[in-house]
Amino acid sequence: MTEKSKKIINEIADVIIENKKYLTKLDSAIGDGDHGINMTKGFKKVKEKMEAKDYENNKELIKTVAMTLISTVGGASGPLYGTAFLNISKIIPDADFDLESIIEIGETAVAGIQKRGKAEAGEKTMLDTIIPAVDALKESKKNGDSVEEALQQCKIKAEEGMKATIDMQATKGRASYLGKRSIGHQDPGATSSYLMIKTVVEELY
Amino acid sequence: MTEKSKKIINEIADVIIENKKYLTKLDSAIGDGDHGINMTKGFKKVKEKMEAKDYENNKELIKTVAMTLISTVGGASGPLYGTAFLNISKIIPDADFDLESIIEIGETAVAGIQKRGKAEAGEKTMLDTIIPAVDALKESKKNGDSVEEALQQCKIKAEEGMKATIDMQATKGRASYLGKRSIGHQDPGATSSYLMIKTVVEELY
Amino acid sequence: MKKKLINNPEKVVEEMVEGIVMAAPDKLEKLDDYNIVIRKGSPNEKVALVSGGGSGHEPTHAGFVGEGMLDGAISGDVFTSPTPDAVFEAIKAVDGGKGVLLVVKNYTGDVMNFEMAAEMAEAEGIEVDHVVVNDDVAVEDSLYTTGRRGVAGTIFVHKIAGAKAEAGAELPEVKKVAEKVIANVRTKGMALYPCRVPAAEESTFTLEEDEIELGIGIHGEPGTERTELMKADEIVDELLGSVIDDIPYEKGDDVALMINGMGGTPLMELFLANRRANQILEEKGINIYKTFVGEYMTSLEMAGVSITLLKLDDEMKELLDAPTEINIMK
Amino acid sequence: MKKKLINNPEKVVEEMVEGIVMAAPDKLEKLDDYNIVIRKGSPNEKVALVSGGGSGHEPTHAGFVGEGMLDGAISGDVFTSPTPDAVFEAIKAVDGGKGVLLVVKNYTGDVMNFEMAAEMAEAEGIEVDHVVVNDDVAVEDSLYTTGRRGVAGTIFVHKIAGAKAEAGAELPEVKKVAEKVIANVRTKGMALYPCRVPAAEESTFTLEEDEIELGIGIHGEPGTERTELMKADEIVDELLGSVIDDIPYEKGDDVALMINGMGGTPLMELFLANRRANQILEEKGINIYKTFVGEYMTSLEMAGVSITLLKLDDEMKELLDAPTEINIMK
Ligand SMILES: Nc1ncnc2c1ncn2[C@@H]1O[C@H](COP(=O)(O)OP(=O)(O)O)[C@@H](O)[C@H]1O
Ligand SMILES: Nc1ncnc2c1ncn2[C@@H]1O[C@H](COP(=O)(O)OP(=O)(O)O)[C@@H](O)[C@H]1O
Ligand SMILES: [Mg+2]
Ligand SMILES: [Mg+2]
Ligand SMILES: [Mg+2]
Ligand SMILES: [Mg+2]
Repeated sequence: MTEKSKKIINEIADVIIENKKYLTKLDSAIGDGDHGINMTKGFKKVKEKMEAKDYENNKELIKTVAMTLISTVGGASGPLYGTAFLNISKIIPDADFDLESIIEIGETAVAGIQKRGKAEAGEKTMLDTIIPAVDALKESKKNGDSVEEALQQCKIKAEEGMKATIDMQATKGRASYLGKRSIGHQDPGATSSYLMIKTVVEELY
Repeated sequence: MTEKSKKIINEIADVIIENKKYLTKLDSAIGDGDHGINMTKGFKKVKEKMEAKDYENNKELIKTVAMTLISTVGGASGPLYGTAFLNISKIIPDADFDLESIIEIGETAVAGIQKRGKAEAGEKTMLDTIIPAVDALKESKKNGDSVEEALQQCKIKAEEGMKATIDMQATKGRASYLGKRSIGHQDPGATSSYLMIKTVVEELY
Repeated sequence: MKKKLINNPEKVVEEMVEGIVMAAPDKLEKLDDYNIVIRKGSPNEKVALVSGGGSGHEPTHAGFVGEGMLDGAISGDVFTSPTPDAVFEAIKAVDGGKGVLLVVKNYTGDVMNFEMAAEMAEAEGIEVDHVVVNDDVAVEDSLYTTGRRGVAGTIFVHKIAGAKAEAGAELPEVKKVAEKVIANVRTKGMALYPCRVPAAEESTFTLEEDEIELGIGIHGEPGTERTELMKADEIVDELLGSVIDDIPYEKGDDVALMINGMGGTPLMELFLANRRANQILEEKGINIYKTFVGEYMTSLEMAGVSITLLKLDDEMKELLDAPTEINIMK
Repeated sequence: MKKKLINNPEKVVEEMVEGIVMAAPDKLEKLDDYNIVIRKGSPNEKVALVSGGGSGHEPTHAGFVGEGMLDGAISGDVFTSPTPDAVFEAIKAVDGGKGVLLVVKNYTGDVMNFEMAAEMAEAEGIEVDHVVVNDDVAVEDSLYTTGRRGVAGTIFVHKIAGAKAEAGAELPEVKKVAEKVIANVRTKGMALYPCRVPAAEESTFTLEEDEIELGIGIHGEPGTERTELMKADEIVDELLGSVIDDIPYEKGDDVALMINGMGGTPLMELFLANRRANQILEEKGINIYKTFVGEYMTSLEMAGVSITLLKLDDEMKELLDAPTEINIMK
């Protein structure tokens, strides 16, 4: 499985790097204009690290991703995504992912982000992409959908969640300083989260 | 005579004030962009002073002009024009000006400017307007021209002198720091001098 | 794309930190592989003070490392919180066994990264505590938000807690006086012109030739309100008015006043602002104990000003006046 | 029209001088009706040091009035030499009977106005002498021109001659050491962006987004050469190279180094420049005795930097290190 995971992480990294300017532009509107820069720095380093070394299992791989993000990204997104990956590394299976393990991955990621950042849904953050995405997976499971269907729904809800941040007023993160002026702009962290989820989904099915 | 002199000074002041922006713009190209501002400040004060008080004679009037310029204009032009007027105040007659006294006024002005500023003709300064203007008066006297003709020539030569500063490289004043880059611009001090001479000539004949 | 006097946007922080240490090689040291400045000869036998955050706020924080103020400062990327491992390195380098106080400005990123570093340090048996500075009155304070930003008031925390630590106080006492400063310090700022982060192509916001931004932070982010260009006195009335009304500062209070330039503001304009601030405080009967005019907490080349008041008691006065190696805080 | 934090272009200097004195009311005083700052309690029984020039160079000159440096400073209109009567007032206010040394920057206007003031003072029996600072290597020096401009090197004259006067030296000795500084100090500067004089609508020059101006003065005037935007290190190579070659400064020399911001340059960029300057001096074997990084001789909000070297002997070292009230020269 590690090769497959490595490929997914590599794809995520490439998508983030490709969207450096876009993410930075979003962050300029309601933040400090560095989200794309921060994330790119982190994922470039992740790619470097992965190239230099082989990993025994997913756990080890994802832990490296986590530590690399924590020690290179900085800002708010560094510890948040870092903690999310760190949590994931603790529970990620080495076998093929079934829907259950995918849900567990999502839930532990959310838990990590919330432990660090103390935010809820609706505060105009990355959580507004990730929480609906995980909820969609759980809904699919309840409905007995296939993994493919579940992932498809997950991606759709992630995108909807990301877009829903446009109309929100930020109450967490740097955008919250703008008060009402934060309304009308899509959250950069919600956008990078969507890009990651979309990539994972497209790689998995 | 004092009323007539007062009127001339008033006219000079108005012309300088009207040309504030023009002189400043010239000074921006090769200096520090304040010549119009400096001169306007000085001549506004001169007008104020003249309104507030009657003067017994030309000497007293011109001395006031000199001291006012010295204590309000600042920069290079303040002491230069101030000293010029101070010198003039020492010799100005109270009767009507004949050609001889006009020449004396011009010569003593030049002497004052040169004493203070230690410049010669050809260094791209106010002297490049004033010296040719005084020379024209002397030439006219030698030729036996009328005062009107002499003044007319004086104005023409002043204008030519001013325009000739365009092609000069400055070796005195702030413009000299530009070296060759000072070439191609008309000197602001030469321009204010021309404006003054032109005004005097137009008032006298 | 605004011009800058730099070599490579990716190297600005590293090269800057090198330049800071080279300016005072007898007093400062850079940690290898990290953009961290510590006092030469660290650790000292005293509570150590560590601060840091994104770069671009110079002289904050590295410029305040020295006797009587900070022991170490971590410079993150421009306007980006440093990472926990870097903060951890700084903690290890200055801890002299009496514990370390982290002075953190209230930004989600800073708070999280410093907290993670503190967890790492504690895991290694180092005593660490932290305070969070949140002096910016422009931001509404509420339990349901991230609260107020930490801005120029941070300098007073560095100075006063630094003096306390230098005097031999224990970690809880140093923390206590730091929190007293935080409780009594308030700031509001404005911008005439924004700034550009070296790695970005454009400024984070743009202003028309007759617009200013009120309630700005220090990371190039837009402020809380955009208004017409006003006269300096009106701007000071607005900024200082909000600050005074906040605590509120009252007749008879003794205060330290800081007129802080955002990086691109000429000193002439800061002194002009100081004049009006003095007039207002005199009118209100608030006594200025000490005035600081200059650049303390900047935002790269942003043009603008922030005004800070710190209400002083006897302890804070004594610590504010205590000797320090940092010239601009003398 | 560039925005400014001012009230009224015609009042900026007056209001600024008021703001300067209000920032240190226990140490400074403003002369009524004049934009002149003197030490509180002047005159003192010592040779008095007076300097001045156009405003817009803050902290120069008024910011250097204090024990160990100037006794009085006259602030002319922005970039415009003060008038002789104002200089004369300053001389009278600080003369304590041991004479007054005028430190004049080499500009036609300054030289003439200060000379006229000296004539006035001498006519009243005050002993006055003057020195003319001309440290700007950008300008060609020649008997047939006005010579070089006085720029940031002036601060070292203030510091060293100020310390000499404070030590009780007589006027000729103070003048002598001032002249020694002048003989050993050189500067060159550059601009990334010009500045706008408050009373003017436009900047004195404009630069494209990929152009810089080398060899600028401090009055917003264009420099001696316009080039492409270069990297910081290349710019420092160019500026410091010209400075070093001028005297020349040689292997084994001890120097003071000043990296001076023009007003709108973030400290980050100055430290970056300091890094490169250190590298160059080390390569050449020139020893840096003391470094000054910050804003000393500015040009309103101009963005850019100037680099100054002063070659030191033992006397100058001692006087440079002598105590002074002026924080940024400690
Ligand atoms: N408390 C929080 N919980 C979850 N996400 C957050 C929180 N604070 C900020 N974020 C996310 O972080 C993003 C900004 O990241 P980034 O720009 O890299 O950091 P910084 O704000 O420090 O510059 C925001 O768009 C938001 O989605
Ligand atoms: N040494 C000098 N002799 C004669 N005129 C001079 C001299 N130096 C400067 N000037 C004149 O002064 C003018 C500049 O005046 P102004 O701009 O008011 O002063 P500053 O140069 O101090 O800003 C120049 O255009 C030049 O004509
Ligand atoms: Mg950001
Ligand atoms: Mg001029
Ligand atoms: Mg950031
Ligand atoms: Mg001038």
